Amino acid sequence: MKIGRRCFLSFLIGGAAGTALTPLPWKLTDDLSIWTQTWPWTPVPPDGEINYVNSTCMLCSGGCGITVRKIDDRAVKIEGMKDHPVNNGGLCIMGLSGLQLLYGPRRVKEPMKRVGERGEGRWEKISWDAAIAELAQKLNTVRGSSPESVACITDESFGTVPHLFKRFMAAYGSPNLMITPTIQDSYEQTLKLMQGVDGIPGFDLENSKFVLSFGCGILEGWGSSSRMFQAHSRWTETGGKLVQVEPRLSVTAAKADKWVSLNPGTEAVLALGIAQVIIKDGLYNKDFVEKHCAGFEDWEGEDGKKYQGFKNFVLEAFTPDTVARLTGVSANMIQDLATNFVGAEKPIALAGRGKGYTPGSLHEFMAVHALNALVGNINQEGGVWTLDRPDYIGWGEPAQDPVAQKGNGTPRIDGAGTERYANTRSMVNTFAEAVNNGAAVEVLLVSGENPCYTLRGGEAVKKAFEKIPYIVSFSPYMDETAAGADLILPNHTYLERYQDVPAPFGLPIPIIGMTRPVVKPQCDSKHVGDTLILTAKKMGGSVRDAFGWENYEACLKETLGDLWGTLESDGFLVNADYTPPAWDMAFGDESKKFQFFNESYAHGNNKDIFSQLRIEGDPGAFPLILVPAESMRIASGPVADTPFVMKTIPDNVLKDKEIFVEVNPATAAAYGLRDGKSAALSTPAGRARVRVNLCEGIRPGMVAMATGLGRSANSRYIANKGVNFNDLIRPVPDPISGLDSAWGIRAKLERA
Amino acid sequence: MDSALIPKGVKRAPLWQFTLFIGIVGIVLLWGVYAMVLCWLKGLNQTNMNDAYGFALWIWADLAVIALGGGAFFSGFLKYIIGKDELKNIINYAVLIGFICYSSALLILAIDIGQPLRGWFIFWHANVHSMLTEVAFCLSCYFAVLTIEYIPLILENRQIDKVPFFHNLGHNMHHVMAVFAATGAFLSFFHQGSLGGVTGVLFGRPFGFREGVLIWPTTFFLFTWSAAAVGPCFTLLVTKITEKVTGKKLVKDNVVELLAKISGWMLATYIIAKIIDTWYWAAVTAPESGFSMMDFYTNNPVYGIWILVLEIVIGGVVPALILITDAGRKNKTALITATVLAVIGICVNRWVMVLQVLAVPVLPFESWFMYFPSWQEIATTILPVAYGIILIGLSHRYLPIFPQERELNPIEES
Amino acid sequence: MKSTNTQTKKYGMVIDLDKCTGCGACMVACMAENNVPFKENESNKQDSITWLRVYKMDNGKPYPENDICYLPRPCMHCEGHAGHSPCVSVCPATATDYSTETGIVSQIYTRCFGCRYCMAACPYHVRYFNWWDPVWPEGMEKMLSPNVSVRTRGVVEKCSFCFHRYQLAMEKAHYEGREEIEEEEYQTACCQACPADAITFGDLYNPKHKVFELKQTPGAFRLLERLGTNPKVFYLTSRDWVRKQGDNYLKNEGQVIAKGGH
Amino acid sequence: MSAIEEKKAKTDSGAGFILLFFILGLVSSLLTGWVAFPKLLYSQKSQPFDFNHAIHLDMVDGCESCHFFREDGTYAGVPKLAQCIDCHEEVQGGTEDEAIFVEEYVANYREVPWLIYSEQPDCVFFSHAAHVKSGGMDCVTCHGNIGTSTSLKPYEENRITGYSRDIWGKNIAGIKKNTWDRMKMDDCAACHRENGVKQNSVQTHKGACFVCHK
Amino acid sequence: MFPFSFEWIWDMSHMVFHGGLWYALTIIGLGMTFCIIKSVVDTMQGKGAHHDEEHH
Repeated sequence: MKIGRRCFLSFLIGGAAGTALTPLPWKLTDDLSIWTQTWPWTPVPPDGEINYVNSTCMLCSGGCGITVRKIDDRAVKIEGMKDHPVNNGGLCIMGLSGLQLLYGPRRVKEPMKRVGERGEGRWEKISWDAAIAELAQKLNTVRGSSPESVACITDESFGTVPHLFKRFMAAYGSPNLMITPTIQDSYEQTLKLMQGVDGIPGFDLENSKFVLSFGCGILEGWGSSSRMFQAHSRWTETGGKLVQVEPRLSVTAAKADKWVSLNPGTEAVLALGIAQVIIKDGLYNKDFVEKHCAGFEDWEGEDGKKYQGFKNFVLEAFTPDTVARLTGVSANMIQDLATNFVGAEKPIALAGRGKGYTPGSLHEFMAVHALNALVGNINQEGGVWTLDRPDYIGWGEPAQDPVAQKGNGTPRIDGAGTERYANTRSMVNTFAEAVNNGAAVEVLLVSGENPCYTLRGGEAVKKAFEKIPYIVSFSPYMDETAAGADLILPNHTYLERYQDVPAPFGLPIPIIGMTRPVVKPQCDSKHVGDTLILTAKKMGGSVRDAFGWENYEACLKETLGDLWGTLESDGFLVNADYTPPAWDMAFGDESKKFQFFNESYAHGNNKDIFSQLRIEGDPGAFPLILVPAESMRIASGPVADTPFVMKTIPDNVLKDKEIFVEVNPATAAAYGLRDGKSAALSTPAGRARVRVNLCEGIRPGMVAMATGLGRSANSRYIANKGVNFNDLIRPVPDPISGLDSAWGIRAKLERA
Repeated sequence: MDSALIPKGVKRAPLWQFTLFIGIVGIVLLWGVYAMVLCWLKGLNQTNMNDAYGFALWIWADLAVIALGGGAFFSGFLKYIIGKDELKNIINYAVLIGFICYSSALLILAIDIGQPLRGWFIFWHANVHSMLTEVAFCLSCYFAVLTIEYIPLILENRQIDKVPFFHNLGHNMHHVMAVFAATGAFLSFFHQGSLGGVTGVLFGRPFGFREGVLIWPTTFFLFTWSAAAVGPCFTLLVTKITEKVTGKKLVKDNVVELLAKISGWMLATYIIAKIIDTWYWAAVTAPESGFSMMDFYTNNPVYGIWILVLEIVIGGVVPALILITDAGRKNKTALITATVLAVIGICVNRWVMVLQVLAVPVLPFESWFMYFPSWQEIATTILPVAYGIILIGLSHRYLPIFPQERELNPIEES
Repeated sequence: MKSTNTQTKKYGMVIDLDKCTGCGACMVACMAENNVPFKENESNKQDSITWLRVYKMDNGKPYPENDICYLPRPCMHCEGHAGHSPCVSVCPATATDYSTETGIVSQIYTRCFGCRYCMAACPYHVRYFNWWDPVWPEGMEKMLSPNVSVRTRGVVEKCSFCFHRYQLAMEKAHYEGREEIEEEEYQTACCQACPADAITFGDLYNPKHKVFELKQTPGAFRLLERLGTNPKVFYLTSRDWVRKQGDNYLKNEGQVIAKGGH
Repeated sequence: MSAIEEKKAKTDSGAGFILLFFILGLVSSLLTGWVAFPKLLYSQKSQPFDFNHAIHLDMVDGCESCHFFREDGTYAGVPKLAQCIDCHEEVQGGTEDEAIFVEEYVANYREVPWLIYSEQPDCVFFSHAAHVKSGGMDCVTCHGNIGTSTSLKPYEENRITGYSRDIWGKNIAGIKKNTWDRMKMDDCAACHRENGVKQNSVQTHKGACFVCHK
Repeated sequence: MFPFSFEWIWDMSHMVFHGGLWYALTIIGLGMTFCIIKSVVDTMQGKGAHHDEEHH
């Protein structure tokens, strides 16, 4: 017994000594040490050859050039394309994180058909053949009775894909194609009304020396954000000045050389007040105004009526005192603004609020544009230019069979293009109301848009979409509209497809960008162009005949013709030497003049011309005014923030799932609201629970809420966080354009 | 039932009572162990620490228990080096308390690091310029010393002592204990100091940064000093609590008063040094980086300047005054009050030197950082307390911790 | 074997706060470049890994005098005294180091064991701890770059001035038989992405690099210079209040003297 | 007396036994550590098919013909299918390996999942250009005489770390006879030290971390 | 910690730091070795076997 124990001990000691003389303990220690440094569950990205693909970003209408870095066939990073005429190497926060859309969990991975209740999230995967057959059959059925009850909402105006939709709808026989309007539409109408031009605006901001911005989100994403940032940086280098007129200290206001806070909604009044000073002091560009303008002085119309010209109208009605009272901007300040604006070399006045998603008030655009005319900065260096619409799509009208003719002859459900809104192409803002009022929409096609999120009106929008029996989404992402659709035919993302991207907003030079497949499709998706062509072919008849192309790529190549080569090799095609037409050639109509006023819109004809903008809500019940707070860090369009971008949202904008509203401490004190505490925000359109962010950078009496949050779909990184601003506001039609001009809504904020 | 294990000549509570006591404390211990396992398996997201509070409750607990465990090294130093032989009557307990404190500190450190399995890198890949390296080395070495000091106590258990080898080992270890104690004192000086150095060297944190002597900031010396001062206080406090719980007098008053006196003078000198240091820091060091002293104590939503008053006056000056006066030491209530205040003072000091250092905004456009520990942090911080109580219970029951116990509590033979 | 030592450089940044719009492109460019993880809720900024963070500064004045300014804050790559930046000397396991060749403070994730002492040491909060294991939703691990190691739970990470880009640029230089690289060959992801061109990056020692001149712009300042951290990120601004918020001053110190420094 | 003798005898025989058991323990642990351990530690994996470097080297102009640098200076490493396909569109010669290659991989345009003997952990940045172009080192220094080998050795994967055995080296004790026997951090560091390469760490006065780490 | 680890350098700070460390470790190690060996020897010599019962 005793020996046994001792022997065992001895054995152990021998074993320990022996082990110490082997590499075992040391090697094991080393290996375990390595094991603890490279846990097997941590991904190791495979290495490979670095290669780059040039393409064009399609996440907004900015048209920025991108260079995608790939490792073998994996895309690992998106960067701005160097020397690209739009963004010159820079890229915005969303563009930089586009790969999270490509590879992210919000993708719709294959065609899907709803099986559960709408929005329940139960889907049946179906094949492309079956999906297209189903859509074709559905469309053919509806076509038999009322083709005009098929509506389509899409996002862009130019380029082959929107033209395919236009063609499809025309051949099918429905006038109800709605292209989501933006400030571009308001600018186009301004150019039409004041310059008689059917064109698109360009702003030569890089060369401007004094920018008077009426609430434009120049640094919040206005057109191509990168381009605007670079222009701003150039101003700081070359002594260019930026004046921001806005009731809230937005980023643009903060970076501006001067922030002019005013009573919300009085931007047009201020613009005319400035015009008044300019005219009164005789500071305007007499050469331009006298030779190339009409409607400045009083005139007698062909109908024999006396019309008051812009000059006297402004001189009488917009004296500094009046304007100061209405806007809350001091008369001295108005005087200064006018003097500085006129005194500056190459001044420019800009309208189009925030990111430009809301078309805005046409009066405001015109009042602001009148300032440009007063200094003669039309089609001049550093001024507002006009460009032709892109014209490379020469397909001709599709043949229409009688059904199509009949359908196309019916009036649009949104009221666009009627006598009242003759210059307006489409008014998505009235869509929900129209449907709720009984307009028949049997099928709704949605491409590139996300109306269930972006349309304003809250409950009304929800109700309208519930009424539509059949919704088809072409979205590559499970966005709010796709989530509530009956059929999803997922498009490729912009990193997997070819598409032409012409005419980015605001660029003063004509450019066509090319989006191309950077990687092969990651999901079982199909180019929306191909889906349309295949559906048309499946439908047969005249619809099929309108789509002779084999597929979208063939269509694109054929359409672009000679341009294809350059686009394929460079990624874009630009006319860098473009100069806009000189003054004597610049203006359309018979007069060939810039028209401050004309007979269709002059004081007397439009009673409320250039007055303070309307706002919805009763001031008694809703003492405050809610306005959007837009930010580069929250995408507020159809596509929601990526996970990376979500990381950049400050914690006094979004905390956990709660959204904050900016309130001036003085206002907060008056309503007993404290910093960080919960509050109930209500407007005539809806109500929401929010938290209070006391902020000195907002005018008392106002509430600002971030846009782009409150998404119900997409991925868990964004869904159900915050409140959708669009649910708290309702569209207010502009009296001239009919487009949404709601810049804010009356609101009430109570302690919760 | 376990009477064979209980030292001769002393009376112990019935086993059921003892088991119940251990059982109740054991539940708390298990709660702590559960939290600890959670932290190890799921990671430090179980805590409420964050990027602003990389150090929080745990590091405070570490610093505090090590300061409080300072009684072991300082009593050892006094007994073995200075030759205060009376202290042999309390040194065992001081060693036990020290052992508990240091083992707890090491355990908490093992939970507190993000990759516990790589923890040994601190030794292997040591960066000798880092105060934390110094802490790690000295702490683990001194823990080894404490273990060596604790082993002979265990060996004195009646049953273990029967084994000749263990008897001899205990005997021999007693013989060379002075060498170990000296080494322990040497190590303790450095690790107590380097714990002070941990924040003192942070020149990016003006609240904690102190200018230095040689390579060490003043906090280095203040920490050692304060640990030497308050460690014995804590030993006394725990002794008094043990006496209260067991209902027996365990250490003679002259021993207690001697230790209290030394402790008092240490505390008095420490607090003078601390006041001078604070004054110099407020007048010279902090203003050089653009801070006035009040910058560190205003805008704080909870305690403001009062924390400084609590630390220095209530937790320093007051107990020092009590302990250096004969009357104060003789008065039981005053003595206990003084030890409690001194313990609070040192804990507040360690709190301030960890958490306020991180809470104070350094970038002018930042504001105070707030933090409240998660239950997992609290549970793992209470875990050592439960563990300490259990170890004290077991040691007291089965080991002759208090040499004077038999004399002070003679059992009347029936 | 030939020696391949290059000349001593000191990489740094000059950030023009007048140009910076706080758009956040630099933050996201950095995340995408450096395999930074993300999680469902990133609204607690104290546990959200953002190597480069854009701070919002406020002049503290009431409406309408209120003004804000954005300040991008990468790692300052402090030189401290002779390379002893606040964080480098405190790391117990030598997981962070300062290179005298590039002036870059490195962080080795496989060495770090997560004691977070460096985070306590850094007054700029540039160091981030991985409180969670990084998880990429299925498919998204495809966008991970092989040039930057993926980190695990429990380690500290921070901006490296995109050091892997230096490595790649040097690799190309070696291949082409050069010992040195040109300014444009090594640019950080944030600098490259900045749509406002507010960030300039280069060798602060090299007179041919843009940063050399820019850092001497009158009024250029660095954050918390008085602490002796000797950071390598310079800021330009035309607004006095911004410059003043770059450091701490006693109330009676009066007018701030702007320092150029180098 | 007898008792003492008895005790002595007992101790003697005890001592013998004790020694025996000591030796037993010693020998068995030595065998475990030197023989069984390496076998247990590594799992043997075979390459998809065998490859004859020698034959190829005869036909091409040096290692860089196949293991080439890309234009951006990065190193392409093991050739991709595209490089092989020119010659191997059709089966060349009669080996079974050739048949596997052509039929399974070339015909299906599938990349060959070669196991890389010298693959370093993810935290390592290694620039071939710096070593080969600037440093003037030859392939053999680190990779040994693989170029003249006629077949591929089995790939041994460390069961704990998942890395190739070549990183630690064939010798389980870590004894290094040739420069290419081991490729651990200390080996890189030693060579860098000897040659004075980028010894610019403030902390260690040796190679800075970011020279070889990413 | 050891001269063969990468971080080790032969400079003053390392010498002082590790000098102190190894000094302490040596004393602890030697002390314990001494105690154990002496106890083994004592035990073999039959010390400590019976004297205890009334020793305490």
